[in-house]
Amino acid sequence: MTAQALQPKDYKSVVPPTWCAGCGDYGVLNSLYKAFSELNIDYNNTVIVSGIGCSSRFPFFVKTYGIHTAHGRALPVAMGVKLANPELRVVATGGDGDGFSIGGGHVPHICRKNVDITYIIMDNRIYGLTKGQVSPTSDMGMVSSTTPYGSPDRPVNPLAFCLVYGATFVAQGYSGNPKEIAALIKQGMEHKGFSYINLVSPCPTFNKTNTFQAYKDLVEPLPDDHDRTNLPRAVELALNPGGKIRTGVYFESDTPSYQERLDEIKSKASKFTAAGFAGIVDLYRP
Amino acid sequence: MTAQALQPKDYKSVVPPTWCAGCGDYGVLNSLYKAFSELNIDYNNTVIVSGIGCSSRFPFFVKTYGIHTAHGRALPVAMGVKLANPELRVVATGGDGDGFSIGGGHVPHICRKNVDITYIIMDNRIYGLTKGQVSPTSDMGMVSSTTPYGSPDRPVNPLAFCLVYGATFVAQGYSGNPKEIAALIKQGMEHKGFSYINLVSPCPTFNKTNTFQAYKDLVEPLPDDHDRTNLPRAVELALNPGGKIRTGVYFESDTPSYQERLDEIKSKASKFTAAGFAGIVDLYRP
Amino acid sequence: MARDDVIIRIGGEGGEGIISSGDIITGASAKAGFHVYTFKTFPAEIRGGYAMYQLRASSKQILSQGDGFDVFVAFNNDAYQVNKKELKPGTVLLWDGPEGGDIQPESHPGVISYAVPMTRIAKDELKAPKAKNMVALGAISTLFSFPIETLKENIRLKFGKKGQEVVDINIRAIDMGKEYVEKNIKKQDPYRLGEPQAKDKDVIVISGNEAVGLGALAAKVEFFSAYPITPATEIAIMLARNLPKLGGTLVQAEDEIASLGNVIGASYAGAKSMTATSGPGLSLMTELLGLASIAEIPLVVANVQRGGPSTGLPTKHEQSDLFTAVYGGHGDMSRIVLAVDNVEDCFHLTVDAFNLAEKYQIPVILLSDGSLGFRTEGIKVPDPSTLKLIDRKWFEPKGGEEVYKRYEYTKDLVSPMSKPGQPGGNYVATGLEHGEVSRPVYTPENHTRMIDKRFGKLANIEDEYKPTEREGDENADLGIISWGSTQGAVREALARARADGLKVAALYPKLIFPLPEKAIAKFAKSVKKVLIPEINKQAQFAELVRARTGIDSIRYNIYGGLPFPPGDIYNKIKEVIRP
Amino acid sequence: MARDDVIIRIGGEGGEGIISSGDIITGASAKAGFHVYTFKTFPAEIRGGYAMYQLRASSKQILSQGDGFDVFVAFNNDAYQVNKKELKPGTVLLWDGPEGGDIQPESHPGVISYAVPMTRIAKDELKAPKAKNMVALGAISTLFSFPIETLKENIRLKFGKKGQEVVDINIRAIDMGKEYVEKNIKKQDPYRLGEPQAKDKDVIVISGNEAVGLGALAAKVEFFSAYPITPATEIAIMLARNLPKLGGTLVQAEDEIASLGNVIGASYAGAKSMTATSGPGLSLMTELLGLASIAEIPLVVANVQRGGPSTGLPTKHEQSDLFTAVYGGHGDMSRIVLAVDNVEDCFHLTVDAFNLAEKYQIPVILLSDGSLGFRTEGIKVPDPSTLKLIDRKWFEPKGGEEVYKRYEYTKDLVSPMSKPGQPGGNYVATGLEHGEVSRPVYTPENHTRMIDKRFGKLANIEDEYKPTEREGDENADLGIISWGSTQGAVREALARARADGLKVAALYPKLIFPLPEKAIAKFAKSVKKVLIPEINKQAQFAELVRARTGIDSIRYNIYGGLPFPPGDIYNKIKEVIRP
Ligand SMILES: Cc1ncc(C[n+]2csc(CCOP(=O)(O)OP(=O)(O)O)c2C)c(N)n1
Ligand SMILES: Cc1ncc(C[n+]2csc(CCOP(=O)(O)OP(=O)(O)O)c2C)c(N)n1
Ligand code: SF4
Ligand code: SF4
Ligand SMILES: [Mg+2]
Ligand SMILES: [Mg+2]
Repeated sequence: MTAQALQPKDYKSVVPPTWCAGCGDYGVLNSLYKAFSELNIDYNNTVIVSGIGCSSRFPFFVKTYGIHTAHGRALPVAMGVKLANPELRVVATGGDGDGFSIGGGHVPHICRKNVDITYIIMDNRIYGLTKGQVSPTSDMGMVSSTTPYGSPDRPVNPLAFCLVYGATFVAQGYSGNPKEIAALIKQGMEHKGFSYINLVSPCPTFNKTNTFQAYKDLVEPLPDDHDRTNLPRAVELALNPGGKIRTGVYFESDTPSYQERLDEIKSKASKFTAAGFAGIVDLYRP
Repeated sequence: MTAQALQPKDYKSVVPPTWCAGCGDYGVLNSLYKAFSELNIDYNNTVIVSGIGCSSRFPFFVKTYGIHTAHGRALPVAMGVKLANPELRVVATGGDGDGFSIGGGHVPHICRKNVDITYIIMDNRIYGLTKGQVSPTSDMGMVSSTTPYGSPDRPVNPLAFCLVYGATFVAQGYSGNPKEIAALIKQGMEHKGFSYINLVSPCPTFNKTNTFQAYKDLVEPLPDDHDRTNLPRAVELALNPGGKIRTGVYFESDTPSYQERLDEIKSKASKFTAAGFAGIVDLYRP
Repeated sequence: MARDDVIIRIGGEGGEGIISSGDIITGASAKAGFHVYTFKTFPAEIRGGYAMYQLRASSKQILSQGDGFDVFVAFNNDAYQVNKKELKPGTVLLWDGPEGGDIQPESHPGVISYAVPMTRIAKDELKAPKAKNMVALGAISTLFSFPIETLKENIRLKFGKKGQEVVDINIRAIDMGKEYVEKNIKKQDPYRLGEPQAKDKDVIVISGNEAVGLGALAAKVEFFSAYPITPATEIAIMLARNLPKLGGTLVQAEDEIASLGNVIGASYAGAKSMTATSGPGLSLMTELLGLASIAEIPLVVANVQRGGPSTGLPTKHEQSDLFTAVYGGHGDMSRIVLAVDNVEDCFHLTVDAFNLAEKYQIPVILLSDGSLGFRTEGIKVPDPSTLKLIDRKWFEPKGGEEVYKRYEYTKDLVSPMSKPGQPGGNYVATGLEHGEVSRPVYTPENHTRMIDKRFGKLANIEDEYKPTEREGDENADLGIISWGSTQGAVREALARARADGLKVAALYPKLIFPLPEKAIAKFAKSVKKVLIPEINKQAQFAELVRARTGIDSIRYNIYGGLPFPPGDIYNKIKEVIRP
Repeated sequence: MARDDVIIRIGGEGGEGIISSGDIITGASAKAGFHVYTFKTFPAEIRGGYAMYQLRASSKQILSQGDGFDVFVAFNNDAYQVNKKELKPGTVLLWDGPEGGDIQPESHPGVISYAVPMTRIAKDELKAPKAKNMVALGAISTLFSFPIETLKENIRLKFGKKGQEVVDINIRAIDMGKEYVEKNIKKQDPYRLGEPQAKDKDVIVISGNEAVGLGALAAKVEFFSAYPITPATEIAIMLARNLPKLGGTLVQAEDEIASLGNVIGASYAGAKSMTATSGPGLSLMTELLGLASIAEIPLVVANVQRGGPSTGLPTKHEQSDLFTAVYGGHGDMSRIVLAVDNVEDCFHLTVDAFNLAEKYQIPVILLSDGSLGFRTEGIKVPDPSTLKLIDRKWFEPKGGEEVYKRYEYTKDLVSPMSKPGQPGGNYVATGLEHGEVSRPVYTPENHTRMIDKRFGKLANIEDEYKPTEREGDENADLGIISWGSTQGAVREALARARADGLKVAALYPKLIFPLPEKAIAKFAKSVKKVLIPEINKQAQFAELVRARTGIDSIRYNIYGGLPFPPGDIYNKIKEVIRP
């Protein structure tokens, strides 16, 4: 790694993004380049892990290591990477469907374990890659190819979920405000433990309701005096009073990361044997 | 069905419970018999669906219809039963592992859909059937066969989860207080939409920490003045201030059930064709 | 001599309206009485990447997508580059030029080249760059005698609700394509559609996926739950629109495991139930399929195969899920597997799938594939009154005090199933091994007996269901066994080979598992050699045939994400018979 | 004549200490220098239901659990009822009576019956009802010459940390069992262990599951993630205790999908990684196995088979996951499947599994089974210095500007893999079809080429790894091919049949897929007939053999949740050779 500071463009891979013109994910990608450069992150020492979806193509566009896994499985794979080599920086990226529909069962567990990775969701309230079906964050009543008479489901609330799951850093940003996103990604990357960043990122191709235009009047920053150590208050705000989309850091806490706890286990365990493998074999002598 | 009121014993099946002596699940089973008899529930018109685990053996012990599915899949199967025949009463039962580890991805979705079933979890903070490994509700530091040096995971909080998932009825009971459980099951069964009942139900065989003895001083009723329509407050209490285990109804709301929304869709859809199948075929005429 | 059988391939960038314009000209042609057969590929990305639509049309019957193309319509240089090596003498290159587009064709000796400046016309003259595809349709129709009036009629119908302006632009685009051709191009090729047959009122143009949905409706499906996945999503889309009209329930589940769980519950409750997915989803369903198998719960899983393994080639064609459909899942797990051959089959075999599921109380996997799922054909309007629907063997309580034996050992090994709600039929379905009364039983005798039941109930399926079709010569030098959508290419190759005087026969099994061993053995005996062409690496069907019957075959496998061209199979026939 | 080979079966209620007392006498016997071989079954419920522990011991070598039992120790009436039909003339019934217990034995002509009032002694004399099992051990040891002093030594070691009182009660219980026998029972049976061999210091007593864990540690596993499931949990338990001692990481994941996901990530990051599960978990892992296969990520999945399908018979034995191990998963998915034969094999094949995974960059499924997983044997202490460990072919950047080709087409088709952290080796692993540079590529040529690579890299595995073992006569009348833990019974039956003068041979393949076709064909040629005994309905291995080689076999299948008794195979051999 060169000692010189890296520019955002230095994080660009040779693969050009395959997203539609106007896709909100471009803003996220550029913000990530920016955040990485501001932290002068070593791209050789970073792994971006994703599932399947438009947003999950992310790793291909960044000059880091990466894994484009299966639909919904970004988090378990990302966790494996981090635990096998804690020196690596690990980021997981994906969509609302990938993260909170098929992958929804994994989120609580990485949160409660507090594995030190940053999870970035690009929430477009739609399944983009499969061409426009309702996603778990879609509004009730939304018309899509599989809900021609309107969706009968109430949307999930990823922010509130991650808060009660025990995530130790929870933030929200908006693709129309890439500077803030870059700042949030930076904070998330510097946070010790699991950080969740929910990004509102419109899909102009298949979601004609939740557009940049429509979000304009809905997005606002969290109150200035928001106390990011107050979990119940963070949940209350995440439950979305007044239908506003509030951006910023909802919650942050200083909690030992999973790695710290695993290290403790290893040091406890190592007291039980001095002889390594041979000592283990001895346990089975009759 | 006879017109005469049914007694608790009338709900007993011929299969004797296979649980260990002292298992908390006996209390739950008896409370359910009692609740059913007080509601004079028609056992021929009721289906109990479970996953796999000690607690998931439940359906075999009740004289209703039942499905003992695969590990973690009680909810999707229960939902299928209910939607295919809304006349049936459907109850899902299971353990903490079944519900919040392998099955955890299904809970948010049945909650947000508000499918009209009652979900009863017997939380013993351990995997009973597989002989004592930590479960998602186990305390951090718990020693079990797979965590000989203590569990590195913080526990999940099923109550808080279901609250932010949008469950429209959320309650907690304690196996040491079967009368209250019976009352909660009754209310859950009468609630329209998805009701979640978390039952603290010790496993004396494999969990030597969270015993009836240990719970004695921890369990207390929700404050008398608790407002069950206040979601943020319910979450706050579920987040367990002071380490107490509070029993009672945390939250209840009157929200259209999934069936009502599906019926709306059917009535909308039926406006589009008068001719039934033939009308659908006509859509494909070139 | 005029050629009344034209294969037109349109290639361009995903998002340029290739697919929608293809659908329009296909519909119009069918409406005018032509036979049509389409083939499409999309990029796996939403945007960027190569998209292709191929239409074969004729006034006579068509069996496959054909060999290569007769006419290639190049929308852009990428598409030209991908297809240029297939430009053979006698084929036509219709390209976006000479100005406005980005193509600079090389010289292709013997290829007939027509330049139509579609981009320029759409952009500069129409001020509607998106209408480029309609300019192309106008040119194509004019050059090869496609029914331009019906085309316009359909455009009016299709765009009507978007307003007169949109209709007008598109109609004008078509006319300008037509005029440009009439003024500037001298036809040098033989491709010209003949007189269409008397318009058959009873034709619909429908894709394989939609036909599966229609089949399910005809079979009276009551419950459907699925999770979107390419190339199966259209089954859900079709049913989302139509199932509620008939009172049924459709759920978009949180994942494939949940969708199969929903279906199991619904079927237990008494409803005819189904899900649809593709390879990755089928893999996720493996565990719950075992539950349905041991608990003897009828249900249908339509699996629309795509290129594998893993995410693989999500928008491409492959026949590589046979192994997992037949053998996937832990334990000795009984199931039925069917494979569809063509669009009409998609309808009928879906009906059969429900019938077999209900009859044998078992999960039925219906194997379709991406190219069949997406392609449209004109098929006869299905008449539901001619279909025989099989209902489950229901348990009717006799009112005594007897315990209900859900898994009673009956003569045909299918046990009467109780529908929840009725007194006297209470039972707990379970994935644990159970006795005749549905309770866990762990004795060796019981496990043996119950496994024998679950496989034994299928023992006569080959006789009870006519799962194969034979065509061709009686004592042939070569017999082809072809499963799934490779059939069309085989039929066409067979006809050509027999016209050449070669003695060839073919067998088309619709039932893949349990394998129709008697029919296959009989067929193999009746021919000198057996050839099994299929689109996968591992010769999955040929291996199954050898595993079940010991019959050896010549294997012919391709696996590039594309269907078989009939010419390749024809060549293989010749090569095998006269080496 | 004294019989120095005793099979003792202890049967009672789950929870009565059957299993723990069995483990104690087994350990003591091994420590004293005897050969031991155990077999256990548990009820699927925690409590209630029948539990059984069987110990075969001898001063000579033992190959299988044997036929039935020589001595049946009945703890209660249920157990007596289950086993009474196996009481044959010459066998011993040692039962809890004549007072205190609930057994009332019928008359069994020729059976030697000893009554020891274990319950009464424990309850009334010792005031420690739980010590019943120790009373039984005292009686057993006295009757059949088990090493009672070593037994006491081990009880002191085992219960020492529970306090002197507990030790004393248990020792007294043993003595009282001994005294009761000495005072009241006249030995009438021939079973008496001989002189143990000179104590071999290099023996450990270990279960199949623990041996898998030990093998993983010897192979230098660095990461393990699993979800508990019977009968595989003991692998995780063993590693949970020991892996952190060596600096490795163990995770209990939220489900099997997550555990395999963890393993994939860890292996990508460069760690030797593994998971362990049983059928239902393997089914859930199917999709992600495809990702590991296409992305060429080395990993090991130990699958401890149990009775299927679905939840099936979770605590029973079956060999019925072969089909899904070999064929499960959508698409053409390459993988390696190994099967373990005995406890020593569990150790060595786990090492092989890691070696093969790392060498070929592929997922390796190691098939074990419930009876092997639970049973303990005395095996030689493994010496890690004699093991050859294979490391991954790592990519070492040369420092140029070249793009790293993760899937480079090398001569052996295995491509150097880059470890994240190093400059110049950046790449994105993906489940999409990709080129040599790991980016999505959708062309037919590339897909064909990459599928060929993923299967082609295994083309020589049979030569590179010696995956079969042959024993028996050269030109035999019958050749048995036996996979997995059926081997022990086959070895013993073979020895008996050959002692009778029958000409029999056997082949034991450790590699199941890719099938060692050459060795099997050679073996089949060397014998007149082939017999394949296996514990499943569908003759899964025999079908695989016929699919891959065309070789027909006589099939011998049982599926009752129990392993083969060697006598049954011996009888089958006779029946086939001399019908
Ligand atoms: C097991 C499985 N099921 C379904 C799919 C199909 N699929 C691919 S992406 C996707 C949803 C994408 O939505 P989201 O995660 O919100 O990402 P987006 O495209 O909107 O960015 C689905 C359903 C799949 N690839 N694998
Ligand atoms: C797919 C799958 N994985 C694992 C198992 C093994 N298993 C059975 S029950 C169980 C956990 C039971 O714990 P819980 O749900 O808390 O129920 P309890 O026994 O404590 O009542 C596990 C891991 C299984 N049956 N299927
Ligand atoms: S479909 Fe939507 S989410 Fe996907 S690339 Fe296009 S705009 Fe973005
Ligand atoms: S093991 Fe625990 S949960 Fe299971 S039956 Fe026994 S006491 Fe109850
Ligand atoms: Mg999305
Ligand atoms: Mg539990």
